[in-house]
Amino acid sequence: MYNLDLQTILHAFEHYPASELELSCASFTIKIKRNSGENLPHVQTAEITKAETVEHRKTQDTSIITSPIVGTFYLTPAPDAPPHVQVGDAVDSGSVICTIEAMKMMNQLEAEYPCEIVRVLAGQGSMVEFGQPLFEVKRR
Amino acid sequence: MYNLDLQTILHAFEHYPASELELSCASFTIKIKRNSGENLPHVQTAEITKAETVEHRKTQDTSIITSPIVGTFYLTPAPDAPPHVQVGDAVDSGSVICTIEAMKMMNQLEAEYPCEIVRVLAGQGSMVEFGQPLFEVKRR
Amino acid sequence: MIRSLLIANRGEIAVRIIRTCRDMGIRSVAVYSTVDNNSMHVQMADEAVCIGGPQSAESYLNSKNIITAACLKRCDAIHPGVGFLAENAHFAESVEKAGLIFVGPKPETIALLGDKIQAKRLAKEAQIPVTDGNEMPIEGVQEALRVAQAIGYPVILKAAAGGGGRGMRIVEHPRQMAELFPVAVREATAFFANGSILMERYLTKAKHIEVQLVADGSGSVLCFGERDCSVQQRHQKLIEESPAAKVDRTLIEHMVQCSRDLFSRIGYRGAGTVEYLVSNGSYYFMEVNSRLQVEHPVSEAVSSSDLVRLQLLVASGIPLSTNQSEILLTGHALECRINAISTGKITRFIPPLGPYVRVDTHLYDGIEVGPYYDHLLAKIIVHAPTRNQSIATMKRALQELVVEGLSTNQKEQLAIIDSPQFKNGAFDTGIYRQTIEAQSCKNT
Amino acid sequence: MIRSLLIANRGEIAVRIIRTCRDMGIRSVAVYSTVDNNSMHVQMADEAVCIGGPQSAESYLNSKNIITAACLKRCDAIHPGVGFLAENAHFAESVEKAGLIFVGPKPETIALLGDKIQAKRLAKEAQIPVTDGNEMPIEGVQEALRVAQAIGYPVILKAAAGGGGRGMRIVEHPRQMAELFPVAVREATAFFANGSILMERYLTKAKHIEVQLVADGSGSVLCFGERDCSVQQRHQKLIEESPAAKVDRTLIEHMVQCSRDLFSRIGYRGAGTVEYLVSNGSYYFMEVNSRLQVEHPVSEAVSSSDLVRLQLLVASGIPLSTNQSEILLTGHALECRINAISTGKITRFIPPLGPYVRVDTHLYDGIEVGPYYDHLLAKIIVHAPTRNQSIATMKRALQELVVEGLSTNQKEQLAIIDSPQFKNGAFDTGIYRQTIEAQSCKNT
Repeated sequence: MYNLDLQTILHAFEHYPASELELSCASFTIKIKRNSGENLPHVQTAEITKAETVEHRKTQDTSIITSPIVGTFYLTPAPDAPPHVQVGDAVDSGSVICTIEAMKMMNQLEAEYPCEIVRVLAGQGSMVEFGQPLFEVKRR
Repeated sequence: MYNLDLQTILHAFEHYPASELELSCASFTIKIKRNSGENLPHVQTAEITKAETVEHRKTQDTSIITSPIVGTFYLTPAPDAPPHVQVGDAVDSGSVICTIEAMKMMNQLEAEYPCEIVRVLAGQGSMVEFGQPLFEVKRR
Repeated sequence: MIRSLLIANRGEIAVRIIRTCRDMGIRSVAVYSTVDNNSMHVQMADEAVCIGGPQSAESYLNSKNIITAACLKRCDAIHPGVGFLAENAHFAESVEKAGLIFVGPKPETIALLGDKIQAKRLAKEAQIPVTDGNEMPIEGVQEALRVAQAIGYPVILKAAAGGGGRGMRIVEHPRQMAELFPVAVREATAFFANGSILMERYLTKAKHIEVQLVADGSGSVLCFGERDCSVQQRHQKLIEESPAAKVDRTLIEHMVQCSRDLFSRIGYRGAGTVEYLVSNGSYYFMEVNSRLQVEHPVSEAVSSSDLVRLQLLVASGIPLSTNQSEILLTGHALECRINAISTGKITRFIPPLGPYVRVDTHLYDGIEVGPYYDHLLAKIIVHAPTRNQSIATMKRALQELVVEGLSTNQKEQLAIIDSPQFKNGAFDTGIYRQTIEAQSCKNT
Repeated sequence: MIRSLLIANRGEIAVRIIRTCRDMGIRSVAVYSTVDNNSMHVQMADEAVCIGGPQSAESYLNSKNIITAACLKRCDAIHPGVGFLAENAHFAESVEKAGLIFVGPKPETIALLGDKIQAKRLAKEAQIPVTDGNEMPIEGVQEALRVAQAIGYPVILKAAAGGGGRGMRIVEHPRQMAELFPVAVREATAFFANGSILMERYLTKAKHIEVQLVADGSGSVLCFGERDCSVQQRHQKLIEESPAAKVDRTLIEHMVQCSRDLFSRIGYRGAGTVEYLVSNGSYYFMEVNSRLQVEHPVSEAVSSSDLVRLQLLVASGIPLSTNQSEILLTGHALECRINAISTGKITRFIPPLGPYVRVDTHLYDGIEVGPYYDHLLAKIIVHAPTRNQSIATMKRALQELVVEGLSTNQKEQLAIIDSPQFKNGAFDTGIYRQTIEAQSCKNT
């Protein structure tokens, strides 16, 4: 949870189909509900997590997006759903790029800056630890 | 006891007023007696020891004579006697330069080569250990 | 039986737990923060998971990442070590909810004993002498003054939810109350998110004596002797010993009996310690530490046992197979904590070795000791036939120890061990002030 | 009481003796050869004296320089350690003649027990079972054949004046005698300046069991348990344990009683060991080691005592104040000897630490291990409640140990400790061959 402000969170929530959002970090806790009946399957609660960018394993002009938590890495939001992103995709700041499951909670990881996915570094369904490289990206 | 041969020992014994000599080392034991009634006071048995020369603490063109045994260092052969050598003395190879007492035995140390005494490095009556510098000398 | 254990801690205690895992053939999984990636516990464990950044809140207190790591690494249990989450009932509960074994007491036991006012009430019910004090949280300075008047000065203010010397204030005179009471409330709120304050009579000439127990939660409560932990600097223990010196053995036996009764009464499970103050031939209940303690090797030495092993057996649901009569306490043991008093990179570390000496540490040449965590570098434990021999051996060990690259309290520890006050044995919790601080004053 | 002690040895045993000196407040004086000037024992002792060149004969066997150093350094006693001059009656006598205390048995005791034929005769007189063999030195091959015929093959030839496996030859068939007997005589002459040869029946399936004693020479003989030293490579001990596994306790009690009787009978003073072979439910006297042994920490561990301390007390003329009934033997102890199998400079040394582990060593980063002396680098001793736990802890310790810069037998030790034969406990002196040599054959 790095440098998240209220506007960023509300903005993200607005652009994402979740009906409720609860977010806790060392300095604050926030709960947001949408006034509509829509619900996401397979997700009990959603946490929006901004990826920390570590200059790690980077080649030439690419950057590495690492995991901010310990969990199971999924490229897809749900078993049968299409992947959040694919190699070659251009993603905007705030776009969800993967899901990391931890303690039965699905945590959606957002891109912190506009970028293009160059490589996926973690395997679908594999365990990832804190700081583990997930994506190699090229800043746009 | 370094590189002692019988001739060296007999030669040394001849030039020294001891009446008996008993010498033991790893490779041999030798006992010599002189057929005369003369006796040295304060010396029960005498051992002739050839000094090992270690290039140690030497300044410019001087050499160091070190102690080949553990014992008490004496410049004099007996309490009231004049010293074996003094600074400035020129000594010949085989000349006795000091006495080292060990287990009530007086061991006379001989110069291994002709030299001049530059400095005495051990104190009268002080303990010396194996390899301890005793004299700084200048080879002649 | 536990087959795979996640150790939710770092430093010497993580290393120490991994050693017992190896002895028992249990797979060990370490967790670490990004600054600990070269730590000894990471190197020694069978596997290791990075759980967050340097700040404890991000890593060693990050229960979610820890529990997720345990689940994903297919562990069946989590050992919290000492400190961090070891006495956190909420964490223990989360661990159990995730289907894992928490190596420690039941969450409700931790919660119960974590509240000092409740714990004291419990002790009173079990007929254990307690110091005079309030039974309900004190509301404001006026009530504090009234209670203190009834108890008699000096009094000590403690965070009801706290421990480890934080939030404690000694009030010697009513005129200090208006200033110190709000400070205690503020500190208690800041550290423990709970401003409840407990007030007790402050015993000035007291020894800190604690009783080491292990219970299986199904009837068996074993005692591994007592420890005297009176050598403290600002309520932080520095030296511990067993058996206690210059304390009446009958008194100790009573304390042991009280402690065992208390644990039986609450169905305690796991390793735990009951802490007392001993003053003027009487003892007073202080608190229960519902976890392993830093100084546990002292009791391991005198009882020739491995308390972590027992923790793991009990946590696996295996009842204690030993009888109290089989626990032979022999000789005398001492522990000195070697603390860092600066940060730095260890350039040379040589532990003391040889007869009677045990060392628990995570140090090695080249490791960086940073500012983020506990300053404990090593524990030196000696066990010899008599107290005098223990002291002599500890002195030898402290003289042998080499820690270069940062400053430690090694010399201070040597000064205490070698002081007439310590050797005499009749010291109280003022000994640090009497030996070290008095010395520093003289030197300046 | 001894106040200043010269230690006439080097390596781990010198370090170990210095540690006890420190514990007892005794000033220690080390001696060293020119290649040992950076040795740990030199650094740890209060003072140190260089006594000669690298060859043992010039330094550690140079009794004159050693005794002179002791006199000039105002020592009142000399501890010979193990090896070098430890079992040299002539040295002990010279020490006493110089007015110093020799920390060991009386010179005449050492001389008596140093002659294996005499020692065996003594054992027989004390009703201790001995293996069949000659009672007089054997003169030539013909007599050897005749004696062997009477005893029955296989037989073992030993130097009557020797020890440490040197000069030993096993003769399995008469046709080997003509070749092996002269070899034994030659080796005995070379090593011990005494060509007398002792012949005994060679027990093929035997355990090497020894009894550790300390006597004060004035009536008190204490036993510190037995040790099983059957894990040997070419008659050199590698692993020792106490108590012995899979040996009838009644048999052990008999051996202990015999040993104590023997020591009483000869008025033994100091620490000493009676060695036996145990085969087929019977025990046979082998020899007495009239000195401290390398493996003494095993007995220290199970008896929670310091045998060097007792040596120094007894040598000071202080009668043993302990009764046999006060020596409680607890748990199980193991020792592994870590030997160098090449020379080199130690680039990295990390001793195993933690619960149940003791390490005796003279290693440190940067020290040179040369070709001149004994190849013993470190002894790892563990003491745990049960044999299984000891084995597990030893395995852990061997895995933790790091010695870089030269080759050691660490992996070999681990292989033995971890072998089914060792774990089972019912092994004999053939175990090294069965585990290691068999393994090497398989691998090639």
